[in-house]
Amino acid sequence: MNDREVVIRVSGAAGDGVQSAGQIIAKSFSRKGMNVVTYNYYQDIVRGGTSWYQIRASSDPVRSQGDGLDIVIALNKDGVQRHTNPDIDEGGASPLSKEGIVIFDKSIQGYEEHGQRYVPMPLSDIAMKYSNNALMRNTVAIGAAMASINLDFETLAGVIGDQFGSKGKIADLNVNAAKEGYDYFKKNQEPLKKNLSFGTKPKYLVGGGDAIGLGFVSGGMKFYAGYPMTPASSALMYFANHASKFDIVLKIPEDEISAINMAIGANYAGVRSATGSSGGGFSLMVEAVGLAGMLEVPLVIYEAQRPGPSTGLPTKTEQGDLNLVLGAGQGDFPRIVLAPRNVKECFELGREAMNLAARYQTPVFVMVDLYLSEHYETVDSFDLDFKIDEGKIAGDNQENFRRYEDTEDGISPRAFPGQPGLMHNEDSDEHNEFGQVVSDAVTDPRERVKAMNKRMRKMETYRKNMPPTYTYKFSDAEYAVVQWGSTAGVVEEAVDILRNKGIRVGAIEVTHVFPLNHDIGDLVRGKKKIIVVENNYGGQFDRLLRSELLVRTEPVRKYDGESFYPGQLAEEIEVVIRGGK
Amino acid sequence: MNDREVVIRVSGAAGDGVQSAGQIIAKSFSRKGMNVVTYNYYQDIVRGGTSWYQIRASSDPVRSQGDGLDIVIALNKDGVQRHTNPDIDEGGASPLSKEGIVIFDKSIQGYEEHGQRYVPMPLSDIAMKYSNNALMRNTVAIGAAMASINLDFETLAGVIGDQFGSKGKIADLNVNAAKEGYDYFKKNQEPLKKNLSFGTKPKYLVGGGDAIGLGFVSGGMKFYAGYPMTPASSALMYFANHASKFDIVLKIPEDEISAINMAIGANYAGVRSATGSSGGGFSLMVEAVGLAGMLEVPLVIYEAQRPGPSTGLPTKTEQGDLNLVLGAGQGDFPRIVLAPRNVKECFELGREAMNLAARYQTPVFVMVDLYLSEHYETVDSFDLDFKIDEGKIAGDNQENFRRYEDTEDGISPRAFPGQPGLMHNEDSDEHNEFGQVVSDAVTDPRERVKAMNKRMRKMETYRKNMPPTYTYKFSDAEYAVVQWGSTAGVVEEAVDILRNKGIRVGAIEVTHVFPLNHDIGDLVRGKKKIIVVENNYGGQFDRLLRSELLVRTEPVRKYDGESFYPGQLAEEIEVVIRGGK
Amino acid sequence: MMESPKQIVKQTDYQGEVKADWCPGCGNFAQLTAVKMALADLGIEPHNVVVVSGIGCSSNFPEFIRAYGFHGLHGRSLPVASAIKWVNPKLTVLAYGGDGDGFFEGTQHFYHTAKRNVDITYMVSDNQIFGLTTGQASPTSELGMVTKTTPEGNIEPPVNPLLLALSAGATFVARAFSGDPKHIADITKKAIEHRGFSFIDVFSPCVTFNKLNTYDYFRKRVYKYEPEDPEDFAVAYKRASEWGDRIPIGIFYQKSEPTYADRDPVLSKVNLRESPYYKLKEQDLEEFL
Amino acid sequence: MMESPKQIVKQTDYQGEVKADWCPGCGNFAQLTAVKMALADLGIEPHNVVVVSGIGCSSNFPEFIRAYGFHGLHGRSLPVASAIKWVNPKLTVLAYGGDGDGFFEGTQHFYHTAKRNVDITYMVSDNQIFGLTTGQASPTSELGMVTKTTPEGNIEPPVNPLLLALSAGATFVARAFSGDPKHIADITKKAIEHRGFSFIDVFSPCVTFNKLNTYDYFRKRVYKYEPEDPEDFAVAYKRASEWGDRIPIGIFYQKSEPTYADRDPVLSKVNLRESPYYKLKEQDLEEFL
Ligand SMILES: Cc1ncc(C[n+]2csc(CCOP(=O)(O)OP(=O)(O)O)c2C)c(N)n1
Ligand SMILES: Cc1ncc(C[n+]2csc(CCOP(=O)(O)OP(=O)(O)O)c2C)c(N)n1
Ligand code: SF4
Ligand code: SF4
Ligand SMILES: [Mg+2]
Ligand SMILES: [Mg+2]
Repeated sequence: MNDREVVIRVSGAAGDGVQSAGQIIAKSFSRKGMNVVTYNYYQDIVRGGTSWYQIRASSDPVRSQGDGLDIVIALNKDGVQRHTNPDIDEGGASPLSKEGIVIFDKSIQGYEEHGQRYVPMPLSDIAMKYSNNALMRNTVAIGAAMASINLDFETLAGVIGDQFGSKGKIADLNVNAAKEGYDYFKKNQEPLKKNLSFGTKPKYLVGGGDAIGLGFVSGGMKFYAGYPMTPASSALMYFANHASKFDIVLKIPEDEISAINMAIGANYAGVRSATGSSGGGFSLMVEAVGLAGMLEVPLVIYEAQRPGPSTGLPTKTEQGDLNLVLGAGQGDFPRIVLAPRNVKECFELGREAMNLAARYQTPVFVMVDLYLSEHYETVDSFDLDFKIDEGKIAGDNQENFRRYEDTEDGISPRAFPGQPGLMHNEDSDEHNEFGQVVSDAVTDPRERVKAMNKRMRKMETYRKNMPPTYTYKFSDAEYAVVQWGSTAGVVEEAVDILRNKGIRVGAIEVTHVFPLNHDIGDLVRGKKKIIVVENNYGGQFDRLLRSELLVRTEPVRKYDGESFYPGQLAEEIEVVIRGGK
Repeated sequence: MNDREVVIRVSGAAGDGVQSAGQIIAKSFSRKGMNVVTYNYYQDIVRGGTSWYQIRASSDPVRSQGDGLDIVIALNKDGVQRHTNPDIDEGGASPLSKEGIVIFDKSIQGYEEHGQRYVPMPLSDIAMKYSNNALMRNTVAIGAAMASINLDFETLAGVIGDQFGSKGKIADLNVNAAKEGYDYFKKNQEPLKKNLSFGTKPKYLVGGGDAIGLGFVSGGMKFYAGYPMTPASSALMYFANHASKFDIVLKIPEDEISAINMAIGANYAGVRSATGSSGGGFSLMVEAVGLAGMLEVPLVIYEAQRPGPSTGLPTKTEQGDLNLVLGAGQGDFPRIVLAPRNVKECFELGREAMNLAARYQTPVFVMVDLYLSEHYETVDSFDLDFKIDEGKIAGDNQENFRRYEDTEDGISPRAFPGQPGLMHNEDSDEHNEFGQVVSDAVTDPRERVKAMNKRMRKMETYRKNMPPTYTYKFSDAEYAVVQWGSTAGVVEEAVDILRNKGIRVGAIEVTHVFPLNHDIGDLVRGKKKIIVVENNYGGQFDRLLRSELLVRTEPVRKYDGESFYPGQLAEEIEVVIRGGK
Repeated sequence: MMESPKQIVKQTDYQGEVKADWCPGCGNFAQLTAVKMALADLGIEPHNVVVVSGIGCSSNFPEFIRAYGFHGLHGRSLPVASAIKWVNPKLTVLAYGGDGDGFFEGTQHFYHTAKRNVDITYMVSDNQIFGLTTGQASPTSELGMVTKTTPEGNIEPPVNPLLLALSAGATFVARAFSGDPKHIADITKKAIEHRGFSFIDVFSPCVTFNKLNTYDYFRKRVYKYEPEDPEDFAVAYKRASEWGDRIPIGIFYQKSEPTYADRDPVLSKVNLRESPYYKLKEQDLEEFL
Repeated sequence: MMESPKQIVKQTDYQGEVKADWCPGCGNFAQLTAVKMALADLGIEPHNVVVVSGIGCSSNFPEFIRAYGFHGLHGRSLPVASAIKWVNPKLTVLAYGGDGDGFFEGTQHFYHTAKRNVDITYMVSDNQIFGLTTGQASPTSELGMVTKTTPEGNIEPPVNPLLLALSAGATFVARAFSGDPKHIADITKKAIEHRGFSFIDVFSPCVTFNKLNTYDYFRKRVYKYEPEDPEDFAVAYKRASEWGDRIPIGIFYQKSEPTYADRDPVLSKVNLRESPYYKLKEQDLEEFL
């Protein structure tokens, strides 16, 4: 048990308010200046089933949901048993630690005990004093949990007040219920042996989807068209709730095909716009990705992965859409794929994507997964300054305007409807520099080759401007762990664990997934092993890496729908290093 | 000039009847037992532009449209100039050979001459004797061309008769017009110096699309759902014209999404069915590919490539959809990709695909390109015997029927609606052996892993049963040329050219594209260079090969919309071998 | 009309292994019950029934009934259902799904399947919301309705599914309400017996996310309607346009027309599921000579 | 109504660089002429016009007119056109395409765009065939028609595009015929002036692949129709259903309704093309504290 941090898990059925309870707890910590990461384990069902929400809060930086579990709030008997059992298998999540406590209603009985501290409480009784149903028992339990780690009640009361703020009296009732839980625990139980240091400056607690939303807006996006699909909807919700405030437009049309074509239309007309979905919905956008590529219309696509194939596990996490994204659209055309590593980077790469799309006039993907898009992290600050790069734009009134001018860098000047004297046609058929179609009467194989070369040249220009690849504890590493996107935090923590055991391992963290930065070839050179960590079955990134680098790699993969956990991952990496499996 | 073969090109605008003229010529040769390959160069326009149709006919086997050109039938002035000019660039096609002849109407004047034999003829005058428009001039010109190589007129008359057969009198008029052209040439011109030997047994002249159609039907297909798209439509037309004859159904629904879902529905209900399209239309099917993978419903998908991105060059050829096909559908699931090398193999792999789909209960792609699907080749014979493999099917009335039984080979028994006592649900959500969803209440990460492993295990079973990879002149080869699909013929002819120059090169011909047969790794071992020939820009197959084999490869690519030509290709391979580029 | 003699089939024969896990009170329970009742009453055996669905709360239906089930893609139940019926006309094919599924993502299939008069029954659980994705506006959400995605009120005019079906050429158009499972069952029986495309739009309250269109909302408004002449298109169209304080439910329109399979030269005479494979003969190659 | 004062614009200002390469006699030529006439008459300058199309012979239209053109994907012109208009309402946006494009692949967008009353004009070149792909049956091909894909006659009942538009809620519904470009131009002018979704279905003979629905076929049948009350939906619906020896052309229905942008809180007040980028402030992050 790390006494500088606390891990709390709220467990119950869908509809029990597990998630909102978890968020109150998380926010209580972020307001106290702690570093927080949350984890959401839930099912594709609106009522019932088993779900839980975990909050890891630390006085030190944290980069994943972590190992360890100090407090369980169990809203039903299943929760009491499930999380205290050391043989638990929830996809790698830790069972309650020996010194941990489990808080639950005293009516729950007949569970097996496993040696931790069981704290039955009159949760429902207290709740019923303030409400005519038992749902408020969560609040009571939260009060108790906060008491167990000596978080001051005022902070909690503030968060509860804000959460139920709009409802006035309801807020007060909840605060009072929480207070009773708080006091009950103080009176009847010993606090946990923790050495948490609370800060004074509150931190931002931000979800991955929110950060994408913030990033896109900061990058100049004014129009977003999307059709709801988990886990891409968290960003969509951000736009829904801020459209009027920011004077931006969210359009939810009849389907994803319409959504992407709308986003292309808006971009064509000179308004930065984006679309997004998860794999199933994105599948329907595949044809139009190629359209944007051919017309050289900027297009940012937010792709939030969940486990497939097909509907798969709609509320679980996986990195299984890379093949889909890399293969989207017939023929070859430039595309850029970014994969943020954490919430803050969702913001940074989200807005960078907007500029890249404008600069290179081609589809730019921002790939996350359910883990990243639906979890919350604390962020100290956001750099709100950003320079919008409009890319090449033509001045009005040009004779013989060449929309697809065959330039050295492959990038040609854009012109927007409404600009006088630049009328031209943008065509999904192959075309010459003027945008005239070369697939009909004037066909000429040489024109085709010229057009292809021009478009693809943009990727060479981009490659020259790519930022160097991130590494972690890499300078003296004998073993290279390569990861992409959201697994960075857990990989870094696994590297720390292995380093503590004296194993010289370091990480390569790929945020700019496609095209791959050639510097990775230099980085891996001479390493004893190259271990590629992926949250999928097939090693989709691994395949890309191998085809580019022509090096042998060793896979570490997970495809049970849950994220990696640092301890589990460190073990698996160690097995590979020791030559096992 | 190879005197055992003749190459004829008919050139004109769209609407001039270029293609039907070409087909009459081709059939005249196939009836004479010659080996024929045709090539179709045309635009995405219904009237006008420049198009031509080439027929290569040989007394020896031929495997591509070949190099060389002996006879041009030019229906307009552009045709006369274009094909006699030695600086022609039609994507690799040869200009008229020095000894060649160009036949055209005498009204065409003012063309530049390049030393070949120019044969102006009263084509239109003769035509107007038999028809009230000049379109019949093609027939007159065909007569002349056939006379120039001493093909007996009866054969030609037979073909013309059949072509216009349904129209009775029209057939006679055409035969007479052809005869005048034939006689005119005989009387006024020397024949070409050829040494053709005609056979006695007529050969089949079959288009790639027809062969796919025949193959699917022979493989048990009873239902095809597709939406027209070049170049996938040639197969669709075969079904349209034979539905009633074979008691099969062609359904053209509102879009490609409907088409693939219909094909899946029919397969689910126990009727072998397929769908097909080109890249743009197939893009819309991407989501449902994963559905078939998840439900383990057999599904044959015919994917006929044309140059992208987007609408691209609708009437040209390219092998640019491999990334799309390999990436189709989120998540990982089993898929099989076959790529026939020639018309006969369209038949053989087409029906094999039907069995594979049934056996492995997963999507099986048959990938061709415009070149293959729209050109014609002679075929000596078809082996019509074929054993339909139904795969694993459950017997009626089983207690606790496990549709997704976790078997050793990964293949589980199917059951069809109407079978008593096997009711079950097939679900796009992740499910257990009974087909019950594990993404809701009963979620369990271990069930997920089990289900993924079971499905993917089918690919291991398949790998064990894959046929060995084809090679050509390989045993003593120092250099390996690797190709996939329709380029096999031209690659073999290029290998022959290089062998004649003493270069020890051989070919690896990949028909079973995904998963790749591991035997390729053994084949390329120790070769001085591995040269990958692809009709695309990006080297899509090359990427797959490299990621599997981790070997350096050298690309030879063409992406001007036209096929490779053997001489051109041999040159490019030689440059690579000599270390150039 | 069904040709086979009625079997004795009990409603419990349709009892699925998996318990329906919709929210307590969800409208879908009524439809599940009603469909079982109708199928049992008609004496159709479970192994001859296929239920095809899309994605949504409602679309989980096939998991909860003992029959052949196909739980496919959002919006795509109808092409699947059509093909199943075409290749094996002995089967009773029911497509089931949500308003988002049918009138957003699947509008195109809905229109064309109705136009083709495919002999299947299509029932929509119309809760005027996206349920499964937790409460976004749907194509039938009312103007001004506040949902997760429309915090300032919905601005998309709602689809009227009956009008859409009618103008597409559906030959059986009905509406029902989850508050009255028996009535749904009656309509469903007639829909299944109808030869051709039958469409039933069911007001199915989503007790969790739609606080506007509740059981109460509908109880106050719906009344049973039976047209004098079910073939009178103009009357049906007018009645289907009624909305507000009084909302009719019942069978609005029914007409006998040839089905798609009736018009198809092969489907009209061959059961593809039972027909032999076609064996290619040398003569079939003659056209290439 | 257009607000800006009329410019002097000549039809030749719309003369494109690329000569239209449709087959001689193709119906599309008439529409090209008519659209140029209408735009010039309305005094709209070419740089303020966007023509969006799908894929098909008809969809090659934007190549042949001097304006901003967007030649996109088969069936997808309307979402593109909608977004262009929304983000820059100063533009005149015309969507143009074929019957396959609009009533097969794009049915769903057609229905929902009409329902939303997006302020664009949608003209369909309805030749009752797939032209570009050389003669397959289209959604408006008549029952029994022999085409490449229907050697035994078409068995899909044809779409009636006017009925579909009407039932979707289109606020301007018209029909014209390529035999009378002046009439098309008149209707097009009114359609462009109409605030809301205007739909014009044009009988546009495909001289190459449709030997049934020829100029003659229509010359014998069409007659000009003008409703007494263009807002009378029932009459419009009835007239639009007429088919056979006498086929009406003209504006069947026109009604003033708020457009989609009128109802949207942002679009109704902001021109996104001209609005400044939103600059995030520290206060915008407060919700995360
Ligand atoms: C192609 C695709 N897009 C989006 C989704 C996400 N999704 C799942 S259910 C649903 C809507 C559910 O609403 P409805 O169809 O009305 O069904 P209900 O849950 O209300 O019964 C959506 C958008 C998906 N699964 N697939
Ligand atoms: C997604 C997709 N499916 C199919 C096609 C092939 N295709 C091109 S045009 C066309 C139909 C043309 O018919 P229509 O829309 O009526 O236009 P017309 O040529 O008659 O003007 C088709 C099916 C395509 N380009 N894209
Ligand atoms: S969310 Fe609504 S539709 Fe879904 S199960 Fe619950 S009540 Fe039914
Ligand atoms: S094929 Fe038909 S629609 Fe196409 S250009 Fe020719 S006449 Fe016009
Ligand atoms: Mg719904
Ligand atoms: Mg058409």
